[in-house]
Amino acid sequence: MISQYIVNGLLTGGLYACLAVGFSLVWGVLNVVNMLHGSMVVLGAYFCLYGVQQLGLPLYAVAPVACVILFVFGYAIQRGLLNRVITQPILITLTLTFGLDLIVNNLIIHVFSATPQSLVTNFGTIEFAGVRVPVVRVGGMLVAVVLTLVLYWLLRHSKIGRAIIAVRMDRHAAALMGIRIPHIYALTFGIGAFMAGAAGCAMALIYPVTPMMSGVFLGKAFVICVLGGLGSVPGAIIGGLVLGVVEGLGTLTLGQQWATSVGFIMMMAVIVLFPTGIMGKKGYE
Amino acid sequence: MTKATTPVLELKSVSRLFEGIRAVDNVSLKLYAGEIVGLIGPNGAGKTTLVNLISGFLSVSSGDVIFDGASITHKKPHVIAQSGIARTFQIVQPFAKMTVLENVMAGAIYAGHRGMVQARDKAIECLEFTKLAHLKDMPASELALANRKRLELAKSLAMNPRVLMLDEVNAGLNSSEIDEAIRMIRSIAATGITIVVIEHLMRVVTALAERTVVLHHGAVASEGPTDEVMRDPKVIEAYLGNKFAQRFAETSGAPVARPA
Amino acid sequence: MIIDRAFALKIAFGVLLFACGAGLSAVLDNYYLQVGTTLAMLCALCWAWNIVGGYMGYPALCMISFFGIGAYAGGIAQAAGVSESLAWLIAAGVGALFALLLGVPLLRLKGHYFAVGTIASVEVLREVANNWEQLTGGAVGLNLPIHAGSPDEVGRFFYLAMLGLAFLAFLITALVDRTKFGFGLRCIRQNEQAASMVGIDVFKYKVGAFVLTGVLGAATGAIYASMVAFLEPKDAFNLIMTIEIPVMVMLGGMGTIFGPLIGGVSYVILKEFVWAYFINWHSGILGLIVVTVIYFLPVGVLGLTWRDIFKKLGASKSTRPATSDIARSTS
Amino acid sequence: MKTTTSIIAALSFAALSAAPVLAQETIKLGAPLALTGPLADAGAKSKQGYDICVSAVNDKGGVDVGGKKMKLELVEYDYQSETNRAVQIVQRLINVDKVPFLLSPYGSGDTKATAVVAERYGVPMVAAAAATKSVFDQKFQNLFGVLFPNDMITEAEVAYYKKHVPSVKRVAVLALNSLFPKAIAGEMVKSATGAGLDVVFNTTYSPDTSDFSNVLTQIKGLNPDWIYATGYTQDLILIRRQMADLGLEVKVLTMTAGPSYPEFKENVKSLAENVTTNSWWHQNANYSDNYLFGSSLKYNEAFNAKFKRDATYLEAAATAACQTLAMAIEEAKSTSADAVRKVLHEKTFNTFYGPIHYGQLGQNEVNAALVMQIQNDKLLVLAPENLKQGELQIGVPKK
Repeated sequence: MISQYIVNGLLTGGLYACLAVGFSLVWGVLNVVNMLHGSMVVLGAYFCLYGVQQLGLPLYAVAPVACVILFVFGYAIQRGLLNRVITQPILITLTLTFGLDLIVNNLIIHVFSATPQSLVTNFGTIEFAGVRVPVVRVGGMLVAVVLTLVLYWLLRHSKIGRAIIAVRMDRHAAALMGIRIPHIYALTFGIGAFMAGAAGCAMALIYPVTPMMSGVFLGKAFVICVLGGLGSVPGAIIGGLVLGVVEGLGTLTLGQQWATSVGFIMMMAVIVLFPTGIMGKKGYE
Repeated sequence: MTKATTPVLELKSVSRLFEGIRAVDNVSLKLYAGEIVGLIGPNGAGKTTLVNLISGFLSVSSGDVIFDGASITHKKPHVIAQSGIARTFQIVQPFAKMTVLENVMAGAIYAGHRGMVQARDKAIECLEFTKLAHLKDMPASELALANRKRLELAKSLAMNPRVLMLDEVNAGLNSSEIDEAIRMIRSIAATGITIVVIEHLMRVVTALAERTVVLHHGAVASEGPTDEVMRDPKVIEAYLGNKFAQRFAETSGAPVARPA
Repeated sequence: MIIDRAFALKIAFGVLLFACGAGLSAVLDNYYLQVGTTLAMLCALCWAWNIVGGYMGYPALCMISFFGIGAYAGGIAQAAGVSESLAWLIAAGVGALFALLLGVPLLRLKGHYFAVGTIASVEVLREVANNWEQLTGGAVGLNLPIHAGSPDEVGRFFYLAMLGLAFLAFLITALVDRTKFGFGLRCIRQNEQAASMVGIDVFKYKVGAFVLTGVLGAATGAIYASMVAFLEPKDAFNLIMTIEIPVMVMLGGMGTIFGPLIGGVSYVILKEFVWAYFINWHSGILGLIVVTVIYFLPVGVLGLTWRDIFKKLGASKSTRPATSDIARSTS
Repeated sequence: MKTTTSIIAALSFAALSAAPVLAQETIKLGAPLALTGPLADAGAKSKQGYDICVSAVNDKGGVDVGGKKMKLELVEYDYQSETNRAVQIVQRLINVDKVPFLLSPYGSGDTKATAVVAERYGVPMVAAAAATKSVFDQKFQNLFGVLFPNDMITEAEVAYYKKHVPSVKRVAVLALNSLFPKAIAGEMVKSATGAGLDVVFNTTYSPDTSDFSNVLTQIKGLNPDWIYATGYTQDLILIRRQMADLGLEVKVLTMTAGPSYPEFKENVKSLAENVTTNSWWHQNANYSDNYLFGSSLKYNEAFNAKFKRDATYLEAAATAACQTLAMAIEEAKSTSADAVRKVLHEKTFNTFYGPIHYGQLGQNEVNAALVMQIQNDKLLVLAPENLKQGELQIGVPKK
């Protein structure tokens, strides 16, 4: 039975990782806690739902378009709004994204309504050594993890990726080396939004989506980001999987009613016990 | 100024390690009331680290710091500041959005142990001394560099210090500003405050310090009356490297470190 | 404490305002008393937050943790038979203790980590309240003894109680504004290292401010609990409010005596207005208000000068942050 | 002073105060509604229920108060799903709008919080969406609840399954940690234990739960015959899907109140088959109503004509809450609170919703619990016997 719990945890964790990676990247590189992230995930989910259910297009065609729309949306938000206040105290950026979240979420409710919606698919389940694994979840998780890994590779090996990493390490030096910081910021935010869109599409396959879920998604992203380290892509994967498994074990030992709090308690413990970062990395500020 | 027999501040074999590197290596020093001591050394010699250790911003790895007969080795910075050790920062750190007067008041209140009203009077006094009184209502962030340096001085002065450590308080100033600063520092010392001048500018050190300590690779390379220290070949070597030391010896006949 | 003319005038104005508020209780009908009570409650919370958030400059997002802890502490005490006024005192004490317990670990953190830690406290506490049934009644809620008396008496009583607390918060703010303690908080906001260099016990001051905020927040919660006589976790630990309070203070001006009042009142008016005319869009429009506040009033109504407005207009032309700004933000 | 007051009042609540000045001849019913916020969906449904009652009463000329016809008027405000706000609005309704009667906000928690105010002022308040006994345990004289207590529902259900599926022995209960679901789950455990069933699992889940695979794995290990789950519709959808994912099979799967809503079927498709639910009302349980609509079916027709969909128990209860008030006023021949309160406590109202008797405790005591099941995409009444539309299908589809 315990193996089933671990598998459940890993499957959920893979989705969590995809959910958090964009959030983490934005936090790490821009030093912005993006309260809008949850709504961007929900937006991605609704774009997919709309494309598949209303326009009758196949998911594999709709999902990339949804991600690209979100990328453009994210780039525009950062370039047009956030860049102007990026040097302000963090309360400002945090509240600003919170305000944007209220706006976007309200728009989503208006356009897509508050009724739960989801893509109903039936790909069946695989059973292996007594452990049941629904195919759709494996698919969702694989897509999420593969995308995250692709992002990781791009950050390491593409010119823009290296510029993003340079900015994350030292904005001042990066600016002196001729990197266009505002553009890089906007790109990073765009990538964060892109990943949020991808996570949203995966969510639409698995969860009945409502606009109200944005808060839950945001909460998970917070926890994972702190667990895995700011701006760290592999950290997001590890953090996501850890959270998935810990929530599962929390259910088993403490009861389901504590399952979501376990993550928050763990996060508070981590920031208190490792004030210089769990990976020993400096700069919790 | 007669030197008291007991030092105000004494360092006993103070060391500080950074990831295995000895940034400050077994430094012992005695400072007496009212004297001006120069602390010099090439970049990375550990001068600022030493100041940070004394003022409690960094903790000492081994050794002991004695102030006024009591150990302050592992005391917190604010306790050390309150007990009478003031310092300025190499890169000035004013309370940027507060006025000049408020900045100096901050020094007078907490380390100077004053109420708000007395602190204001003291602060104005210090501002007059440092010739900043006319700028007292300006936000600190809008001051020019020379005035910011003076503000640091005024703030430290308001703390009623017994030991004042000035970390490159003259860097970036022009010649007449430096002359002004030298005059101020001298008159501060005349009130009985022990001053440690951390400087790159030899001219300031020779003009101010009776005694100079040279740090090199975190350790004391030389110590003594300033003019003697300046002639010490070890010092010139530490500062300028071998080649320069030789050239100095060739050109001037006597190895004297001139103001750079 | 430096008392100059401007300050004396401010205090006199404040006292007059509160006196008028108290006088109004004689003529207002019950509904407006209720509105007044809510306003006083929000202003008390704003003043409380302003100590940590405004004067000290820490992005504390746990105002509702204090509020909820106070509500439950007072509620549980009252349900156990303790008298109302004693329950409020107990709640304030519990608030202080909780602020201490939360502050000691969290105040070592800076920036986002502090913000995230404080916001997580709201989530955790709500779940604790939800699950610790023996103590809090869990999701089923907690019944408090209902304050006896005619509706008019009760309405006036809670209005005056909340107003009194807001007045206390106002006086504390005035003190903080003018004393060594508050001066130290302002220094900490500017530069913690320099603050400790001038002899400020930074950590003690930070914890002290946090506790002060906690006490006021918890007392507010306790009065609220007695007033509604029924507590639910989702009501006591309302996540939106924990962000709304800072927005209100920002709107009025952080780190000022009257900022919380102006911000609280104008935010409530704005909210009522939006809510009445744009029911279906109200949260979106509130978001728009938040965004507008941040763009146009980053120093609040009280911090606004004409020079700032012109500066703002000039600055908004270039969207690119200057390298020097970026360097400043990293240092 | 007086002018200052009104200026401040006008300033801060300009918009609110814009409510029209009313003619003397109307009876105002105050209704705090959750039109926005998390309860917006339910709030909108309540509003539709009230609206159809008010328009139906007014269409027949109004309420006959001792020979004088008076029209009903709904005075409504959005309380944004926030308790504090609901309390404030009830204050406003009583003091500013001077409503003589109140309809309660949605849900047990908000009803309870506002009932304190209604009690203080002695204004009768009828609750359309509070079934939890703890709401009524404060012995308030002015609070009345249309929904009969949760335990009547659970008792009826347990009795029904015990009779029709005697092999059901082991019950697992999973409820959202919130006032109503938790309360009904508690009653379910009591009823099941009382009937000699074995409650092998009983836990709550937190409102932010995003995954049920672990708790369902736990349940699967206990091998129950009957799973009872209650919570938000989206949670129930996810639970149903994850049950299929994990291959969790049971004889009976009961969910409250998800299957009553169309979105449940839309989001689980074929997995909705054979899911049972319980309900306070369904149009197919056809009661006759001499006062307003004629019968339950006719009520649903009227509702359908107006809102283009079927009514659920939520709207019906809202309508019934309003209707009993009108009937009580007519019976009392007066709009005085005391007279109407007395009638509300004593009379049995025969409505399309079924008979309603508030009694001294204030909560409807007439048990008309329905057991229902989704069969071939339709929600059928299984019990009580006289309303039966189909036979229980045992077992739920695997995928």
